[in-house]
Amino acid sequence: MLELLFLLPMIAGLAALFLPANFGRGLLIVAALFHFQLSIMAWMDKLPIYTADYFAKTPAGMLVLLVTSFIFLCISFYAVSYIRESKVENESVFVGCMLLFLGTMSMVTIADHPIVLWIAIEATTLVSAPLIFLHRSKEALEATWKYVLICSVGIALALLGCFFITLSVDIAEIDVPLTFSSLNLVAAQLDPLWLKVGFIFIIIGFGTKMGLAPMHTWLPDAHSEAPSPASALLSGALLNCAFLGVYRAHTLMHLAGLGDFSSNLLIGFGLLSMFVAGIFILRQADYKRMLAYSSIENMGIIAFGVGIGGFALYGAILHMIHHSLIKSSLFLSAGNILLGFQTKLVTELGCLVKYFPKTFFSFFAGFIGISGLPPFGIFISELFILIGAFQSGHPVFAMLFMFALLLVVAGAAQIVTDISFSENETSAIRGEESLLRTVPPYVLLLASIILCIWMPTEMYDTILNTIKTLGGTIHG
Amino acid sequence: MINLNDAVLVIILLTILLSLASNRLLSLVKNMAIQGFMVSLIPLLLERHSSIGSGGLIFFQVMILIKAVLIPGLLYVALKRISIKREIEPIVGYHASLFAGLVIILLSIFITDKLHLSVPDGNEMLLTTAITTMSAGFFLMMSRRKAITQVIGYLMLENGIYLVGTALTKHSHTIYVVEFGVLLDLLVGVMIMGIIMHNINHAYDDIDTDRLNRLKD
Amino acid sequence: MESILSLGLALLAAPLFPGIILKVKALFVGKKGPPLFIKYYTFVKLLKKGSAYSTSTTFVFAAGPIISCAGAIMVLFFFPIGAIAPVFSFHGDVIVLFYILGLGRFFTIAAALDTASPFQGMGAAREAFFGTLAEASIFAILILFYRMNGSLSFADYFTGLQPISLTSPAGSLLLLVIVSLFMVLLTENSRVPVDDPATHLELTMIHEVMVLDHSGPDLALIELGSFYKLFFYSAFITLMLCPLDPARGLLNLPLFYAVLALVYVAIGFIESVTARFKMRRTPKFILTSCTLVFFAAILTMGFNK
Amino acid sequence: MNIFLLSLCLIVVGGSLPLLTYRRFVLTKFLYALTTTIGCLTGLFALCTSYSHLERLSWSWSWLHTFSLSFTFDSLSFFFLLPIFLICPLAAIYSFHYFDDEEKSFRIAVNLFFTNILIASMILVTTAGNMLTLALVWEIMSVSSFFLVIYDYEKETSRTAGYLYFLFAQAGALIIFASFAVIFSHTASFEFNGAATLPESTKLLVFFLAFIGFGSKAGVFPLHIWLPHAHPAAPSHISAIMSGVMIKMGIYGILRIYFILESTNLLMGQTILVFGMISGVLGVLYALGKHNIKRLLAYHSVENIGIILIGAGLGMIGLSLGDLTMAGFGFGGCLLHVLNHSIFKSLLFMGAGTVIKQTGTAHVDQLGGLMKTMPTTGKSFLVGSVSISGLPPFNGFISEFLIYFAAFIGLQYPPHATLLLTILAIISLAIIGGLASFCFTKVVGIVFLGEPRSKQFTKTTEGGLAMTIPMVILATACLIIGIFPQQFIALAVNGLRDLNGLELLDPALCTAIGAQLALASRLFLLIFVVIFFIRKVLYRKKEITSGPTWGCGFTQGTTRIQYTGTSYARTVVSFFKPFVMLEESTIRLKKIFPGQTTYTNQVGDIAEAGMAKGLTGPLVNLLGRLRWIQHGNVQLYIGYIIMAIMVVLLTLFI
Repeated sequence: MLELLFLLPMIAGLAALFLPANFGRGLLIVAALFHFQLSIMAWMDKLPIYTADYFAKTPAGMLVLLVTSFIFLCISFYAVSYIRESKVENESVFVGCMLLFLGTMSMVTIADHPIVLWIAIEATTLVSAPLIFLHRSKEALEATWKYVLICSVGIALALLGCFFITLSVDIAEIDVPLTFSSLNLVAAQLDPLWLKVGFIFIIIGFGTKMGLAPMHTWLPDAHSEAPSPASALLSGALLNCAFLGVYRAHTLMHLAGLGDFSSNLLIGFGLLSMFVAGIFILRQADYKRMLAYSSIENMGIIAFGVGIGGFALYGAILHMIHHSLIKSSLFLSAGNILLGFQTKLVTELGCLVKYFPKTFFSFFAGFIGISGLPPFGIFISELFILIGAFQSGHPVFAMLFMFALLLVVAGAAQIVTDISFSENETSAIRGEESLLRTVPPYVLLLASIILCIWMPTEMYDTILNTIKTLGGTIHG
Repeated sequence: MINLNDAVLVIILLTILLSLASNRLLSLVKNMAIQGFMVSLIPLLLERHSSIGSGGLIFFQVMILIKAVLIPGLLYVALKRISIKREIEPIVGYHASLFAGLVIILLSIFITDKLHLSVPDGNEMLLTTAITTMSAGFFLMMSRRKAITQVIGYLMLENGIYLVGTALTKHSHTIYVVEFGVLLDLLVGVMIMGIIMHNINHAYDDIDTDRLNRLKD
Repeated sequence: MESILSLGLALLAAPLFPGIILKVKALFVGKKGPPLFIKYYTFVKLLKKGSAYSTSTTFVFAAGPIISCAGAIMVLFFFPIGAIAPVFSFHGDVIVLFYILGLGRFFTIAAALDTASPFQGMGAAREAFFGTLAEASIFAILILFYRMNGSLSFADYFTGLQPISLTSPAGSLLLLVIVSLFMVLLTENSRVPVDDPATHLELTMIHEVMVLDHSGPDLALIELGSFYKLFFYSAFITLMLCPLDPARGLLNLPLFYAVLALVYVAIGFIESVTARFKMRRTPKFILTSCTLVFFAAILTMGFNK
Repeated sequence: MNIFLLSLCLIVVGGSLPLLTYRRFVLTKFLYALTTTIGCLTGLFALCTSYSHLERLSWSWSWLHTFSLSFTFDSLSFFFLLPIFLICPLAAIYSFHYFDDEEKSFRIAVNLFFTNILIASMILVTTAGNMLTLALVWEIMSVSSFFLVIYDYEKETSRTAGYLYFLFAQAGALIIFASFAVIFSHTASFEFNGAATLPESTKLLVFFLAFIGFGSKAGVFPLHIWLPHAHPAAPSHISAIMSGVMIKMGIYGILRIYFILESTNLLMGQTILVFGMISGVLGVLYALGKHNIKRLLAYHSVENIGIILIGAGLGMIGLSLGDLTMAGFGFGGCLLHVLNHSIFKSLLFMGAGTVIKQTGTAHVDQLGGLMKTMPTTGKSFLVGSVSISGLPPFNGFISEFLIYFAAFIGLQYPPHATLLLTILAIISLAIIGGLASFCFTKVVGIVFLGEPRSKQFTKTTEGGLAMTIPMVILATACLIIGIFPQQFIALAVNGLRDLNGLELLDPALCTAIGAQLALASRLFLLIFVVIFFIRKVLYRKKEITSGPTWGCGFTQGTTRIQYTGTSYARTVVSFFKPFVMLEESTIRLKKIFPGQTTYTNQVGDIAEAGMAKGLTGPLVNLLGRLRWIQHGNVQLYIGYIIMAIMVVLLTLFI
């Protein structure tokens, strides 16, 4: 049954909370493997749904699910090694929350009822908060507080948005089950005003979680203070889930004939996020924060692409997948750097290429990937978004988009070259580069390369199905 | 005969004004308990909800339990542990806050009026209260320094949203399982906030959010 | 055959004319002056001598004189001396020839730098700078000529259907060109007022200082090259001043050489009545020539069509 | 076609081999040089054999289900493949002795790997059959060359260079993508052949976007800023490839876009011409003022790109005016100069590399007298210098001549703007030529001639055989093209065969001039040889003595008394002052018996300074001010959320 996707990791997570630490590590990997298998099965239509009122299998959700599951699998291996080396006190809490986190995220991907979706997204906030607080430093405490408070406030607004959408159903006096899939069918009859208001609150609400500016403020703090495996999950998987919420609402708006309104909002927030990210990536002193801002930028790109629609929509979906893979790889590499040098400040480290060549390789390759260069997939997705922007008659937006991209690349390139090559006197604490910590980033990057060269037909069809509802196309 | 419904709403508005004016954290928590209780009562008093099944009754009991007892209780415990009694030096002073509260109420009435929306049964008063509650929640969060006041602000926001939900939507959509999930999230949320607050107090000997100012660019 | 004859005559006669300059200058200061054939005498004297080479130099030092002399000779192969069809000619040869002269300059400069002498370096820098500016003037002249008769070879300029001369339709513009070309002549051949080899102060010389270290036959080659170069520029001016009918063949030569001698006299005159410019003024001098021609070239925009 | 693929495979494999065998250092280098050379020669062979039936050469793969990666050949790609296949193997051989630090063997292996990726991607760029393919291989080219630039990453300058290069490559690529996007938005296809149907104004937009994008790679002023940083930073044979071949890909892109647009708008040609003139003159001016030999050469690349663009611009103007002869000469000269520049510029970079490697310094004013200790390098460098100065009888002259010719033909057309531009083109070509020979007399004269300016350079030795042989080959090539110009002009004109609008061009019109040029070159050589022998005869039985240079009365001159490159170039540089930011520092002489004095100058690049002052500086400043957004206060953050709601709601109700 499809519900197993979230039940299994949740049960495993609850169990891990009470099991001795040593069991937890094994459980983490086993659960991750099982979950990946379940995701594959879900893709192969082997899992029937029992609670169709609340859950459904949608192409967009399936994509996010697969990516999440794959990333989690890679991270789980990394996490085991990470726990061992960074002396986590509360190991069972860590493992348990990781699994619960996976469970809630899986729940997001298959949720069909707006409020269930809301519950799941709010739940991700709550179960990931302990992850951020894992190292119990003052900074971590502050980051957690901001994360929980701002995300909760934001998401509360999304709940309001869900109520407004319900109201629009009521006013139109239609009697359908309150699920996205059934609402989509009657979208044209819904009350447009309340739908718009609802969308506004949903994009602000889920946008907070997704990291759209100006609601992004928690993100750099949380992503940089969290332990690296958790950062990787936050950036690579959680943001997508929040995006899924916005995406669902946008689909509804599109079908209701209000696509222009929601598109403009998405474009606006997308560009704003990209610029805000650009401001802070330039001359950023902390490389994990740099990565966090880069996530904001990429979420902006995705929002922009979805807003543009058409050809760019295909690009945006591709971008979501590749960004998850590459960004989580980057955060894992950043974790390796942190373990090796014990500092997050760019000025205090250097010559990564000499001290940790393997980490350097994955980190630099990730940077190349995130900057939109081949052979990584972001190259193609950004190209398509750009083309889409021109095609849909938004040359000004396209120019702004290009400018923002450049701004971010300029900032990131500076930091990455500094970390990788600049000579540094304060010599490093030479940790070992353990295999378990270096391989997962490679695997993630490799996945992006492979997807850029060869995409499985099933995935291609799913992407096409995803964008079809929004009028996306890949034929100009 | 007094419209029971309106009376409850007036009480809610009163609690809002009280919490804006109060500097004692303990009385704030008590206020929240009253507000939670009243908010939970509203759906029962609405006419169109008259035909509530047994599932519904149980749900409302649980709701009152969580909103009026468990959450304030949690806050109370947290407050006892951190042994801080009053909010000193808020960002916006108490008299100003009270005044702001009145302005918020006026604005809410104005917005409700302006929207001239087809709220079912003409429950404008309910909508006004809801908007006021939400706005006041935001106001509390922005104008106070203590972490616990911000949690209370968040709860107030949540109460307001809940009022909107009950005020505006038809009951037929309300599936208790779903709403129960929302409540559960709220509860766990407050619990986690309480734990973090405890840790903040532990780390800084205070729960002043001004101290939480290290992470910035 | 006529072409080869006239070329041979020119090759032989070229060293004669600088003698005229010396004579004119001497007459101006009231002296008798050296014999007209003085340049031949010195040439032969130089050929008889041996050479002393600096230990700093390499093969480049020896290559400089050869290349600059070969370049100057090459130009005469293509030049219609006395409006007699040259030995070789093709559309575009002017560009080649001025670049060949440039090659000569390149190697002269390189040879100068090869000696490791500070003065030669200084002279080389000036030569290169002024040469560049003069090149711009020359190409401006070529533009003007192309606008006037659509050709790019010396032969066509003076022996074609529409020869360029003061009497041609746009001839008035040629006055500007003649002045300008005369200025270029003075620059390129290191005459007063641009350069004065006779000052005997190395700091103020341009061309002369560059060849200080050459001696014997090498110096003879340099001298020979400079005779031909001067001959070429003067002949260029001569043909503009006095149009000759190509059909008359060798009969043109007396008139041609007579006018040519006048050009040399003019050089001698200028050299006698002016002093050398300050080094700073020289670029302005050359730029003036460039501006003149450029102005003329712009004026042709009105003339055609 | 199969042979062609084979060569591509060989190149990639040859590049990957070092990654496996880097522990056996010499073997690695040997294998690498061998496979790369064989690979390139195979490619050359494939080119030669398929020369007559190019149209059959094309293949494509489906990519990501809907798109296709296609590669096709036409005469233009054929011509641009030539320099790749000619220069790259020589650079590979050169690297055999250039890389001799065994401790860095892995880094060298990585460098070799990316070199071959660069070669392969350049081959693919020239053959890319649609826009998507071009975008992809273009980016691969940028990435691989980026790694080559930061080879010496320990040096701050290398990192800065790499950073700048990366930024410019990215910006350029984005703008190129934008131009593709504009095409795509009209034709809904990535194929090149639909672009001709665009409306005229859109064509202009596409062309200008593409010009900016490709131009930044080519190093067009003012987008050349990365170039003088990147070339000195990279190893010398990499500079040779980058400057000799890679920046030509920018030219290729501009030409390709121009020809697929099939536009006859005069504005395009005029723009290209103007930028060509600016790049040419300013490039050579800045080169004059530079003291680092590789940076100087890099600015000469800007200059030569200027010349190439002047050719291309004249060709475009010719095409717009319907004058095929002018177009033929313009484009022909442009293409031939592409080939010529790749030959002499890589020769010069290799020469500079040898000098730097053997002496350890790149500063012109510290060197001197190397001709005696490094004769082969010196002579090849001399040949390269004469060629790059555009002097006969070497190759640079031939292409410049064609461009002159095109410009002169352009003189007869009435539109005043065009006429004025062609006049200016001729004048600037003349000035460029003059200044270039000025600059190279400086390099040759100061570095190779005279006496060593420092004792330590008296005992330098010639570089290894693998370094000298490529230079000799290239020097010979310079001369061969100069003496046999017909064949090469024909080759260049043939490169235009398949281009839209030039099908009717009669090659004989342009190639006829080749015979004349050949005559001129050979005549000159003949006169030279004759005089040479006469001189030999004259010196027979003569007394030849040797001694120190006559010091004009100074008797105790040291070698430091020689003129330096700085002072040599000073007058010219200060002559062009507003365009050249000359910063001088000197100690004025005050007393009657003055003590020691010094003079140094720095020549600033107005584009670089302008960008820093007008764009990046204010931008960074502004962005810095905006950083307070992330203030750290939760209250403020919540305020942002409220603000966002209010603003968005307002947009709804207004």
